[in-house]
Amino acid sequence: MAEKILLKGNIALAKGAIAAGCRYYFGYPITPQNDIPEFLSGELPKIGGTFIQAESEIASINMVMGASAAGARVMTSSSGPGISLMQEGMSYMAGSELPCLVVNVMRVGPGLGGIAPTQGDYFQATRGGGHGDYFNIVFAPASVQEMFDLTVKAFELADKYRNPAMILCDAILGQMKEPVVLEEREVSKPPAKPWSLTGASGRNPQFLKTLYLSDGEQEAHNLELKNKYDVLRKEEVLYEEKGLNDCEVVIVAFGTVSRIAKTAIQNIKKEGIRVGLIRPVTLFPFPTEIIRKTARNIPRILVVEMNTGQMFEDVKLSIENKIKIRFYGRPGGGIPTPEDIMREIKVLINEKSV
Amino acid sequence: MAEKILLKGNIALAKGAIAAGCRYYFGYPITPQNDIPEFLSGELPKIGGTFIQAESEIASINMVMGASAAGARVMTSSSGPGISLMQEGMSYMAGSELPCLVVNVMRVGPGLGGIAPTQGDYFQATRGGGHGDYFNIVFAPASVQEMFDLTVKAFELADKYRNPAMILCDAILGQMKEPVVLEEREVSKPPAKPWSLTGASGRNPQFLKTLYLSDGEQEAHNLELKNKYDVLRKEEVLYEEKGLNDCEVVIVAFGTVSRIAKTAIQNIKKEGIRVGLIRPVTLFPFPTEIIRKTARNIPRILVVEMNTGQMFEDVKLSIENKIKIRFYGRPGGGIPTPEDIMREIKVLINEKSV
Amino acid sequence: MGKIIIDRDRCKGCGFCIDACPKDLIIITNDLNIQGYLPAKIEDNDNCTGCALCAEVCPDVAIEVYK
Amino acid sequence: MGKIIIDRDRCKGCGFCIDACPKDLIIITNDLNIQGYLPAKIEDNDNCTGCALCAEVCPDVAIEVYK
Amino acid sequence: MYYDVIMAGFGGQGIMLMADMLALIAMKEGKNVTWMPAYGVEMRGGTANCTVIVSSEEIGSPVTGHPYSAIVMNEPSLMKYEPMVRQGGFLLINTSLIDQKKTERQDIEMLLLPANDIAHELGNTQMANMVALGAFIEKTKIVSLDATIQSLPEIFPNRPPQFIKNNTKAMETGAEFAAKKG
Amino acid sequence: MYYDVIMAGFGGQGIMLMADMLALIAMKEGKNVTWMPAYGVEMRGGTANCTVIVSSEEIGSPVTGHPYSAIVMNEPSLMKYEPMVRQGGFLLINTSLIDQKKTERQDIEMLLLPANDIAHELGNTQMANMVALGAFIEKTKIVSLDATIQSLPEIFPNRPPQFIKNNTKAMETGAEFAAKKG
Amino acid sequence: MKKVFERPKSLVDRLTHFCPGCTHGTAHRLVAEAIDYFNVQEDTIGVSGVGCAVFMYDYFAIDAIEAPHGRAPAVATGIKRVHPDKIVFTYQGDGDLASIGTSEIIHTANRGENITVIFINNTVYGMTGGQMAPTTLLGQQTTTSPYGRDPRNDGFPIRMAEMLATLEGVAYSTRASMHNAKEVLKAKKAVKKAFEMQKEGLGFTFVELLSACHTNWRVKAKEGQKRVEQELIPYFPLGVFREKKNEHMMNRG
Amino acid sequence: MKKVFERPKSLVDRLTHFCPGCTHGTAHRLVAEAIDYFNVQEDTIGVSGVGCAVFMYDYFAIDAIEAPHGRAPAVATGIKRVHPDKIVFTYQGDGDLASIGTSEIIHTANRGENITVIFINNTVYGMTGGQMAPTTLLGQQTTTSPYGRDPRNDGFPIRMAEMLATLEGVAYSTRASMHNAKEVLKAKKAVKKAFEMQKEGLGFTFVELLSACHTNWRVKAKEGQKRVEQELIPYFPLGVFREKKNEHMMNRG
Ligand SMILES: Cc1ncc(C[n+]2csc(CCOP(=O)(O)OP(=O)(O)O)c2C)c(N)n1
Ligand SMILES: Cc1ncc(C[n+]2csc(CCOP(=O)(O)OP(=O)(O)O)c2C)c(N)n1
Ligand code: SF4
Ligand code: SF4
Ligand code: SF4
Ligand code: SF4
Ligand code: SF4
Ligand code: SF4
Ligand SMILES: [Mg+2]
Ligand SMILES: [Mg+2]
Repeated sequence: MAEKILLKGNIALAKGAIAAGCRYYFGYPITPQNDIPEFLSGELPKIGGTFIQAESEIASINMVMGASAAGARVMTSSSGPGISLMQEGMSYMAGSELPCLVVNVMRVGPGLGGIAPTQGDYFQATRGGGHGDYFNIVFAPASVQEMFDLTVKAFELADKYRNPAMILCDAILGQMKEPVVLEEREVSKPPAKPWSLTGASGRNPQFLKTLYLSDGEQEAHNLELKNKYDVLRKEEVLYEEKGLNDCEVVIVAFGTVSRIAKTAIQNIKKEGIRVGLIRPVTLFPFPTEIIRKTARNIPRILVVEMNTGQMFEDVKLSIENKIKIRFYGRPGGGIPTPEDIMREIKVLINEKSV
Repeated sequence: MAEKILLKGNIALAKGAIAAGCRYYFGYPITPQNDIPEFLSGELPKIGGTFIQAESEIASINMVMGASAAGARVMTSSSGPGISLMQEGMSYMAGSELPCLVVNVMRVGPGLGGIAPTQGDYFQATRGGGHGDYFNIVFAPASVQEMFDLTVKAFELADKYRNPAMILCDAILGQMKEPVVLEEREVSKPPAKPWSLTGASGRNPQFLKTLYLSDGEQEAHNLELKNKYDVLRKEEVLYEEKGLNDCEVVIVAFGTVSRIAKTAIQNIKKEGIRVGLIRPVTLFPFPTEIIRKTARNIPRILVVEMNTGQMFEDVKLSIENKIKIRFYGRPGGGIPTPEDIMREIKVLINEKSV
Repeated sequence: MGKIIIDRDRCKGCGFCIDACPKDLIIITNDLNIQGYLPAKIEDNDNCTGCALCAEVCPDVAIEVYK
Repeated sequence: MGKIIIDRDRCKGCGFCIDACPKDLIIITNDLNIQGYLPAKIEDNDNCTGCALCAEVCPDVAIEVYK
Repeated sequence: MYYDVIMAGFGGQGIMLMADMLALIAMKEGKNVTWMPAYGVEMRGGTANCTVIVSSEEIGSPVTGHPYSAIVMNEPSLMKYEPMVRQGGFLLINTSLIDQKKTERQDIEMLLLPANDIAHELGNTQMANMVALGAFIEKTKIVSLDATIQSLPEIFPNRPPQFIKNNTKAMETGAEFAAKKG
Repeated sequence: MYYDVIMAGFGGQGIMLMADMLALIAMKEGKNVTWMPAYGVEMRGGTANCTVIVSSEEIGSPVTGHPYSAIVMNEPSLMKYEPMVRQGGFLLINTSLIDQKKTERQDIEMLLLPANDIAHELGNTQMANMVALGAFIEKTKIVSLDATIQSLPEIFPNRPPQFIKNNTKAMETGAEFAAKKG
Repeated sequence: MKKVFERPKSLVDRLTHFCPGCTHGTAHRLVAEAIDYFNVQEDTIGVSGVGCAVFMYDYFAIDAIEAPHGRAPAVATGIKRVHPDKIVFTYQGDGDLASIGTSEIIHTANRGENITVIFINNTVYGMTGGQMAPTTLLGQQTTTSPYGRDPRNDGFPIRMAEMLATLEGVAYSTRASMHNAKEVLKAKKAVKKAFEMQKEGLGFTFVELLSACHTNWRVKAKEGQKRVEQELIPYFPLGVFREKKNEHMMNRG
Repeated sequence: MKKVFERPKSLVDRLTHFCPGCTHGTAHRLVAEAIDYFNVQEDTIGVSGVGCAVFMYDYFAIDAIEAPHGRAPAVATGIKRVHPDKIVFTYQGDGDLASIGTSEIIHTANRGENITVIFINNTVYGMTGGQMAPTTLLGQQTTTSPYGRDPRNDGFPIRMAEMLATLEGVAYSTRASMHNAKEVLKAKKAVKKAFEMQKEGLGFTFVELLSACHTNWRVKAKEGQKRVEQELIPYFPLGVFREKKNEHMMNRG
């Protein structure tokens, strides 16, 4: 196993992109993710790649669209407002089934907002903030190591399913340093992309579009997309679970919050209260199954987020039986402390059962 | 009561805006809603209003932001791709609590898509397609009359709650003609807007922003917004119900689909099957209460949409007890026929009970 | 010495070729083609010089020219 | 005959005023102000002409000029 | 009472106007109506069609897969809509532009109307749509023919009396033709 | 084993570097570590702070409301972080820039270290951070002081030997001071 | 006799959806002829804007992609950076390029992206029903300027070829017309020139083609051609506004 | 003696967050002086772009709004159309105005919106940490052009004042600097001129102010001022590029 190095989350993510064979970056600066373009602007030229600081996020996502159509592994990164501006482009890419990686190191919203840690863009990421029936593949790292690993994974799944992938994380994960192992493994070269635009030499011309006019054509296309999303739901769910088989409460949390929850779980154990954890690693597809199963055995679920209750809906949609479920959230850059979470656990336990 | 006239949905909506005292329109052309700007470009100048064809949807929503900040009732209208481009601006307006009306006459998505009737933008409209924790007030008309009435209502609620409002409808409602009564009632003049920017004469200067930096300020702001949304959920839910107290199945559908459902309900009655209907008129706030209550008494709910299942989630989130719930949807411009719906009703009835 | 062939079913009857022809050799016919337009036709090919000006202005690339 | 007053706590010590003064009347002091900067001060006001060039270049509007 | 009709033809044939008039009169007669055109890209290629529904009840779906009736003014429209008309329904065919041999249905009533020829005799093929509308109303009685004719002046406010006269004549002639055919 | 510390001071005082070194050495010694700076706008106004957590277990929260210890290099930092240190915790105060009368807690251990003055005597106030780090490590033993000093060359690859020497001296002097104070 | 004029082979042999007399058809042919001339049919990638020419991919026998409205230059940039050896061009209307796509066209030109942009200026939004465009002439009535374009409310018609000519990254910027045979022949030369310069890697090349949208101008096809000559050209003069071997841009990485 | 120079009253009496020697502070003062000069403090509405000057509303004693990054001209358009009698201005940086906001600034100028735009050109993205801007000089190193701006990849520095001067709707377009007292006084005149023309309803007025961001240039404050003089001005010449009573634009609606 390769040796550990101490890296900032944003840099680990950028190194993950390079490890995944991504050689094209198009983006527009925005805090708190500027380490990514700044690092890549120095690295990509060295390895024959291309770094362009686009004139806007809209140009960025459309350059990404072009490079993806041309068959390349390509990425952009931004934060809240910039991601909102990319929604038209992301909808087009989903519609023409073009793979790419879009990174959202969240800032506080709505509006300009500050850069304190937050998770307010969950809906936008998982419900397709753009128009139409589509989904992004969304990953939620919770450590600097995962900033690297999941970036590689995101490129692989994006290509496998010809679908935009997204890394959704809060500013803490982008800014903090942790030991990381940059896996040596021979990263899967991008697969062949017979659909890509390379000039129609030795084959028939082909095109990429999202406008279908003949009867039923568009509906058929949408149903194909839906099938793809259903396969993703079956095949690609990732999550971490902890202490589920012996606890009275289960916490569901993602990203940085899941780590704060772990501290809370450790501390409250000393008081004799056993709490389990489910951490969604993919937000779409969402780990519905494990939550459904767990809810059958454990009578209480506490959902904690740095927003006013977004993933909370997916958790509720996952649960079929009647149990006690509670939400605790802090929006606008407020960070739940382990003490906050311990308090909420107790409140939940003391609720008279339903 | 004033006499009926035969009007196109888009025109009725535009007349509704004028009736509501809206004198400012900023927008960018896109089918299938061009009747709106085309009509207003002729009418507004006549009544001292301003019509500007903006250079883009982004410019449109930001001009709307300016006019709203200046205290005016103001609107824009567009469709799928254009609405996606407005997401940053809409997030800013929600964040700085600026009222406005945004009309989305949907087209097929993801991507450019055709202009066949569809409801694929439900998530975007109700989950705040932009970044951050916020919601739009969303109305779903189902007749040309409602294209007029709900437009007036939308302006009133937008001002009352200092929040962006949206009309979400499919192309059929925009293109069809029906008899309409243009209510004579004295439309509520826009309320006083002491917060608006008029030049700081005779008062302290004031500003509108979304960036809060001092400790806890932003979190407090977000919690205030949440309170506002909770009030909306309590006070402003609108829906239509039909035959709920005597039926074996209830259909939940909005917009044009709700009308097709009515035809299906009429036809299937002849076969002795009694079916009720709940039609959400506000999509946010969503009529959770009536659906929850109904589910306690009626064992089966069928949700029909022109998408792959978006409002379906809100219906499921509304229901607390275990009943049979089924979804039927046609995305990509496919229109469910009354026959389709009758078939689905029967399938649902014949499902062995849970 | 030249000649042209107008594809009557591709022609949309805009008449640009008529104005373009320095020798006024082209006219509009009056039976609809499959597209529902009244197509152009060459009246006498004998005087055609094959200058191809008609073809250059045809938006529908309905004219072939020989020389 | 003029004079200037430099608000030492608003001053950020950029030194622009020093270069701007045609009479070289301004210098940087060396005890930190509340902002943590080393502020400028006028050395002798007697030779100040009140030309206000120092004030014109002050990014922090820390200088008042009298004449 | 519930009745739906799809009217279809070339762009220039005044289909929307026919539909508009029918819907307008029905509304004036206190009925509920919907008028639903094919719009947008479908219009490219120059065919136009419009669905009109007239009902004494609230109207549900404004679109219809199996109308009681259809008016087809050109051949492409015949191809598309003849199969849709429901059993026992009614199909008005503009035989001036449609080869009646092309029709197939036995289970519906058909009116073979040489609308353009009649209009031509009346001095202007442009009025073929009025001829057809007259015949259609006579046949179906969804609205009153007289009422329709009465309202011509208000439908065409700034047109000369002669124009109104001609169109009146066109509708009447169409109606007579339909009446004769019984 | 779990230990967390918040280091804070002015922009120019090399706070991030101290934190970086501590985290790096702890990592080399096989510990889990997190290094979490205050970033972005908070940095405007010229104060810097960084939280370092060292643990033999997986580290949960990288942020901490009640650290075991804090190093405050200037007065604003004292104001902000003294109250946070948990009971029985440890606070290292740079008395060169902080008036010790301003301290309030009785329930924590304090080390009053004139870091800048010591560094000044050693010839360069810039090294105050190294003096403080040396003292902090000596006091807390989270990592080995020797190991830290050993790794100076690799932490400052392209700096002259003299520089390494000076910094070594600075850390050692800081450590000695802390040791004396017991 | 031998054929002296025939359909270029990179232009698909099918009917178009364009209105009778729409010079979008002519422009398509000119581009196809250039592709054939340089024999790059198998090395060319087209990017269509959204407008009446959105269906470009149905008419050209080359690889192509439909870009979001106005973003074709950004999409083309992405493609060209991945395939610097391919010929990449965009085909955009005035709404697409001069309105919603302003930012993309200006910065793509300024970066000197080595692509060719074919710009069809017909002074209206054709596809969506003839709304006002940035290029609409003063006083011109459209569906969104029913009283005629008024500079006090709507601003002035923008001359894109001239504006882009002020940018360093631009190798070639020209305006031609297609309203008669003589001008079509000049337009053909301009398009070829642009493709040739792209092949040489000289940077951004831009060809504005004046075109009639008689359908939305509400005139007969021939009327439209006259209007181009009598009303458009006086405001949008024909000619080359920039042609420059930009040393900076040559032999890139 | 009487006061001959003091803080303008429409400039709030508080410390700014700007770095020492940042001429954003100077620019703020010049705008405030113009507001005081025309005595329109109670009739002025400011629109801040997003950049180091986003906190404008904290420093000016006037009504103000924070626009999304790059959209200030559109927001200002909305305000001005509702309050044609108020003075409306935007204050934007080069990333805000010349990059993401390109489309808005060009079309607002072209519409001849009767507003004033104050444009701070410091050749970098100051607020976000010194990334490359459209105005960054060739060869200039920034955090996203670590090897220096290379025209073959990054394009060329854009001269906004010149580009906007080509648009009919523009009444006034000028470039000034703030690197010494002499230039500050000229800049002051330019800002006043712009506000004056807006008051007269002449249309769009634009003042570009060269400014140092020595923090991100990584030099001392005084160094920064020298750089402006020695490196910026040669590429961004000072002067008036357009000043025109545009009859078209007078006495509107
Ligand atoms: C984001 C977005 N906004 C608006 C539209 C609607 N739209 C399609 S084409 C078009 C303009 C077409 O005009 P032009 O670019 O001049 O092309 P033309 O049809 O005139 O050749 C518009 C506004 C869209 N498809 N996407
Ligand atoms: C949509 C969006 N993209 C990016 C950003 C991040 N951002 C904030 S300010 C800025 C640029 C600031 O540079 P400039 O406009 O030149 O102002 P300066 O700080 O240099 O005065 C950027 C990219 C944002 N806030 N919103
Ligand atoms: S080739 Fe020349 S001469 Fe012959 S028909 Fe065409 S234009 Fe006329
Ligand atoms: S130019 Fe072409 S399309 Fe037009 S009439 Fe002649 S042949 Fe027909
Ligand atoms: S007013 Fe003039 S003379 Fe006096 S200090 Fe300032 S610059 Fe010097
Ligand atoms: S110019 Fe102003 S801020 Fe700078 S040193 Fe002089 S007084 Fe201080
Ligand atoms: S609408 Fe105009 S641009 Fe479009 S095809 Fe017809 S004539 Fe050409
Ligand atoms: S970063 Fe640059 S622009 Fe921003 S305040 Fe500092 S010097 Fe001024
Ligand atoms: Mg056009
Ligand atoms: Mg800048």
